[in-house]
Amino acid sequence: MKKITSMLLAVVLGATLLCGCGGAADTSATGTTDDTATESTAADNSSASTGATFKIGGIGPITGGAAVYGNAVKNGAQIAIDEINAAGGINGAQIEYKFEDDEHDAEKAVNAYNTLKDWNMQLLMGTVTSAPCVAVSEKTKEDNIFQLTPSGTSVPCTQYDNAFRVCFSDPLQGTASAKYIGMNNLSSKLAVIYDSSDVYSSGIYETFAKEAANQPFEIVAAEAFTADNKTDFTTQLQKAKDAGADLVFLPIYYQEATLILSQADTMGYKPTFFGCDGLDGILGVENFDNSLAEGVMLLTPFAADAKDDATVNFVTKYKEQFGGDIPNQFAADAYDAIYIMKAAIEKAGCTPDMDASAICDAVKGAMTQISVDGLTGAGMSWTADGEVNKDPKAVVIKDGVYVAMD
Amino acid sequence: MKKIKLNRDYLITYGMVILFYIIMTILKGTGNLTSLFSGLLVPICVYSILAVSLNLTVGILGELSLGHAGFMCVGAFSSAFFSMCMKDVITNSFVRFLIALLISAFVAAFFGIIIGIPVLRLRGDYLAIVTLAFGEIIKNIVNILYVGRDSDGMHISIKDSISLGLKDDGKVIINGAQGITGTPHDSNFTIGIILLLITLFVVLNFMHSRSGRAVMAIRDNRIAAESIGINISKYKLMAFSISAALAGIAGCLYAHNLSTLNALPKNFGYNMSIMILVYVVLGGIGNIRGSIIAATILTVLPELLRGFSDYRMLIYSVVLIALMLFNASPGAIEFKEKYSIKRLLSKKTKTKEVQ
Amino acid sequence: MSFLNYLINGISLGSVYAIIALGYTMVYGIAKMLNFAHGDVIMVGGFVVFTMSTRMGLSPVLSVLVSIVICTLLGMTIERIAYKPLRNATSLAVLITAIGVSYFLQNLALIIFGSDIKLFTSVVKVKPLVIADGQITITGETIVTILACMIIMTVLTLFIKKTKAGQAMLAVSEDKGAAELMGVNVNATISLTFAIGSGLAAIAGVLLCSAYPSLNPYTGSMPGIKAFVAAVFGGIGSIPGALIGGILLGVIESLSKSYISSQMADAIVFSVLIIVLLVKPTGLLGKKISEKV
Amino acid sequence: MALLDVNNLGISFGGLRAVDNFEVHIQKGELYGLIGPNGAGKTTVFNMLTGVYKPTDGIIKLDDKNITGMKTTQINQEGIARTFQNIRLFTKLSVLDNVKAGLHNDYAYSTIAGIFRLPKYYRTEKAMDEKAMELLSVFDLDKEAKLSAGNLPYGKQRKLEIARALATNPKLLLLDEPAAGMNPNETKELMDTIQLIRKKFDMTILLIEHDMKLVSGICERLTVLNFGQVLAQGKTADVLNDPEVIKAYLGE
Repeated sequence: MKKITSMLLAVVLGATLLCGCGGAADTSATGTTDDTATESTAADNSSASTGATFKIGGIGPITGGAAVYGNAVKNGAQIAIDEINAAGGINGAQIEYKFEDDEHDAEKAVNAYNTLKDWNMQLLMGTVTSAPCVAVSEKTKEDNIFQLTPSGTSVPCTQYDNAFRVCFSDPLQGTASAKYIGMNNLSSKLAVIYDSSDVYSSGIYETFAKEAANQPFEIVAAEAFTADNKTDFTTQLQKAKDAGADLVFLPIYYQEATLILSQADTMGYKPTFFGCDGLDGILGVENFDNSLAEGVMLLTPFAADAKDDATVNFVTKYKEQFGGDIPNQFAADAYDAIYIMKAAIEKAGCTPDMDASAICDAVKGAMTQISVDGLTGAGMSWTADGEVNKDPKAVVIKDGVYVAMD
Repeated sequence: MKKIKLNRDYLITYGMVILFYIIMTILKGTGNLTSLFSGLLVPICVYSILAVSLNLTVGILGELSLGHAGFMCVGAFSSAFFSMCMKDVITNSFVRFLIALLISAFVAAFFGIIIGIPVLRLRGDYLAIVTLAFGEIIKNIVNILYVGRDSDGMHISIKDSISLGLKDDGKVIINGAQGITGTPHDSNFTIGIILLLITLFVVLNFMHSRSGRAVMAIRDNRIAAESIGINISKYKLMAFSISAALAGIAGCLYAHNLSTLNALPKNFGYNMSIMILVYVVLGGIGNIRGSIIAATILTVLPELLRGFSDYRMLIYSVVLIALMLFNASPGAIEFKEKYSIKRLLSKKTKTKEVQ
Repeated sequence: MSFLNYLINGISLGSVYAIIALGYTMVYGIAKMLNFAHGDVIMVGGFVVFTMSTRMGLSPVLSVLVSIVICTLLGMTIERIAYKPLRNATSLAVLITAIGVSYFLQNLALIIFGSDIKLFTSVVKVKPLVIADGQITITGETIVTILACMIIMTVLTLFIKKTKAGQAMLAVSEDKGAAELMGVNVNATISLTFAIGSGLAAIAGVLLCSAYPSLNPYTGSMPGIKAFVAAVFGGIGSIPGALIGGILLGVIESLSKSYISSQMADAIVFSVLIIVLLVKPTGLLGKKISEKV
Repeated sequence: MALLDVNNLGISFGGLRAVDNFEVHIQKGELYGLIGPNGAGKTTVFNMLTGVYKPTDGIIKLDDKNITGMKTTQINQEGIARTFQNIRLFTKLSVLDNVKAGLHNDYAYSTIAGIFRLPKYYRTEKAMDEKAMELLSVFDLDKEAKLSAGNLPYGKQRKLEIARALATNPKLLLLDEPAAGMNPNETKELMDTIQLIRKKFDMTILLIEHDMKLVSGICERLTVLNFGQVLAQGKTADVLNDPEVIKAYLGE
């Protein structure tokens, strides 16, 4: 048995070394098959060595419990890249795109990042979730590679000057939500249900609670759940109900929110539900009874059923290409991320033959100068510390569609 | 005669690790190693140490533990916490890491002793479930643990960071689910290999010493071991806490390889404990060298399968089942014995090996 | 009044754990293996019903029946391919392949159904029980789940006591070798055990998804682990133990969420488990194993 | 003064009185037999003597020291070693290591010395090896020292178990049906070995046996147990001719 295992090891090692020595030819072949598999229109006659393409890598969970977010980002970015390539690319150069799985784990994310580095990635769109994003930002800083996360909300995601984000940071969302609720007098007694094992959710909750001290309402119940304990919310809801909360703040993702809404309905508890961008996507859940979401308010920069051309175009393409799924805000963030990269590259005047580090230096300077109209905000601009300036939009769900609140 | 054989067996294991180190260092030095693989070197060490240390519990002590990741978690958080506190005080990264290492080992060993108490009372699957429960408790508590520091000293809370009541100069070090961010990157491949060698040294020497013999005697027959005057509790607890301490060391290595440390189900949950168990079982229960080989293969394998994109983990699971069937099923073992390379070369007939 | 509500919430949750635990304990009791893939068979059961009834619009009853058949076949196939070759290997080896199977089912479902959740339409059409002027509601799902638990428990017990196949199972669980000598077809018996266990998983899947209607490829894994804990809690291998363990687990979880800390609910549940096992090392209803010297 | 003094020993399991009012007095150097039909409580007596079961009443004195209620491990350290009816070897350890495990308490060094291979480790291990080989050669097992214990043939496993028990350097050796499952030749050989160790180690032995031939051949005195009670006690020849014993044993 030892013999067999050692032989296996030898084979594995051999294979890895081959990959290492094989160099560009081998890895670009992988990239090509990947592209055709996702029906990309990327011109694959160009090769890495001639430098005629921009290589953009993406990282996020496409397997495991958080797969839904990674897949949305992967697909959303794909649409933007297809569009850009069809329209002639960035500065005349096509984009090559490769997305790697990180299983929502910091260590795997670093592995994914290294894989992309071996592929000679020039810019990184990712990672999707916060904890892995922080680990990867350490590496991009080290290698000086430009990083734009579509949805890494925690503060340290953009702690270095080469990292930017498309979404709002956790503190921003928490504070904005508290202010919004206070300003509009939506509630005097409110409850929070959040995921204490999730960086995003606990991050928003914290800043929300901090800001709540300055607001005219009182948090009467702050109830948590964990990733391992998210089927039954009746107890948390019961406590909120018993405490007399007339509004429940849900800084969580829509997956759990669907359960909370339906369980509250069964209990006959009908407060106002208020959420952040994580709630977006709730109307797209297959077989979800949209009437349950009636009256839910959320602060989100993106609404899949907005009627502007850009959104309609994106949603239609997304549905066509990815089996009828309605894109959520992650997909929109990723779509925007690619266009933001395009804008920044064009502004900086980068060419595909520049190496990643040179592109990074140029693009990070350009980031603070550009202004981009995207699906998740008009006139988005960036500060040097990586944060985006855009207006959170408050919407309320009425008759199964988002309606702007102001 | 036996002694010679034993030493040779040792040497092969140490030699394998050192050879791996030399090859990788040369490849890295000459620029022939992919970034992916060079990034995997430290994780390989981490998982090898974990596998070897769990093998001490599963293979040598003969108890099933499904909470090994819990010890890793404890070691990772305690050492990262120390490093964060001392980042500015101890600037020599080697000294800092060394102390962090000792802390992780001691804290994990301490938890090993606490968890050891049920180990003394329970057996088999009941023990397995208690260790699993322990791992989940650790993960749950770490996720709601907030520790901050300001000029008044340490503040601890299990609610949220606001209730820490930090002053303006305060800094949150362990921030609940957001964990510890900014752990210094104090570990590298060389340190990893040294720690792996130390682990091997400890485990192999322990196995072939008086205490190790006592532990294996307990494993083979508890009642007989008692009848010849072996103190069951003492040796069970000893093996369990050494195993925990080594897992703590692995956690320290893990924490200082990544700048961010969160207790997610993926890295410190029962999934990870089970994964470590997979390394041990696949490598052969009680077979230390096998643990290292299996840990290496299974760490590298999912990365090599990246080319398969969406089908990656599906293929991985199939390979896992196939490897297991090939390695452990009686039919396959017979087949292998019939056609083993040793047998084909027919230098000598295979005798049952004695550890 | 709120205490009653928390208690009822706990019982609802517990009844779902119990029904999953029944399958776990049954397979464990007879095949002596921890079938970590059990939770994922539950997920498959849920997806089959979802596809049949929600996507294809077939009647719920038919969907549930088909789901039971598919899960039964799936269980037997898994047993044949992944577990049977390891019949005489160490029990840990089987545990590992079970984990492999669990990964396989999850990732297969991921590829077929995608990662986004699907909302499951409850197949339970029983009206909720409303007491005390609407202050307390017991959902139809809870009523059905508890009833199903009772029925399954009774039928299983009768099956094992009264039928030849059941007696064969009992014999295999006591001593595989001796059973074989007595003319029991051990392979067929274990196969049958998996078939029944997986059929129960399908029922559990339907009830789990009816009570907590979100469905994704990982739906089964955590309830599976919790149910396993419940089975151990009640004394693994004991059929009434699974029921009691499941319900107690749910109640403890709900009460600790409501009266101690919702953040620490998991830690509390698991701590209670450890304490119970320290006091009663083989669970609440487990048989005391004494080694003969 | 007797080496082993047992008075009024009794144990109940639930309501069942398994052994009642058992007494035995074994002199140093004696080879004593404990016989009785199946289920008479012989092994239960052994289990009480070695601390596996805690007696409900009675006193066990070894060398005038009260050892009643002590744990198995302690009792072994006080000087009682035993073998088991159903052999209990450390099957995955080598034959040599089985014996060395028996030397555990007399040849001690710390775990630290073991892990760091301090000089004490080498010294003690060497002494252990020598002592163990010496014991093994008494039982003619020295050639199998490196085999794993589980691979030994049945007869040799029995012997190894005795060797392991002797390695703990006991004052009193308890043998639980050492000849069970052996053919007449093996039994003969075993009788010789038992005699040999008695002489060589100046050992006091208490033996449970079914095989009348073995008992009458080597034991000086006997106690007969029936339904948990002492039926007869005394010189071997007298006891075996006691009509009560014959009745109980042969069932007429």
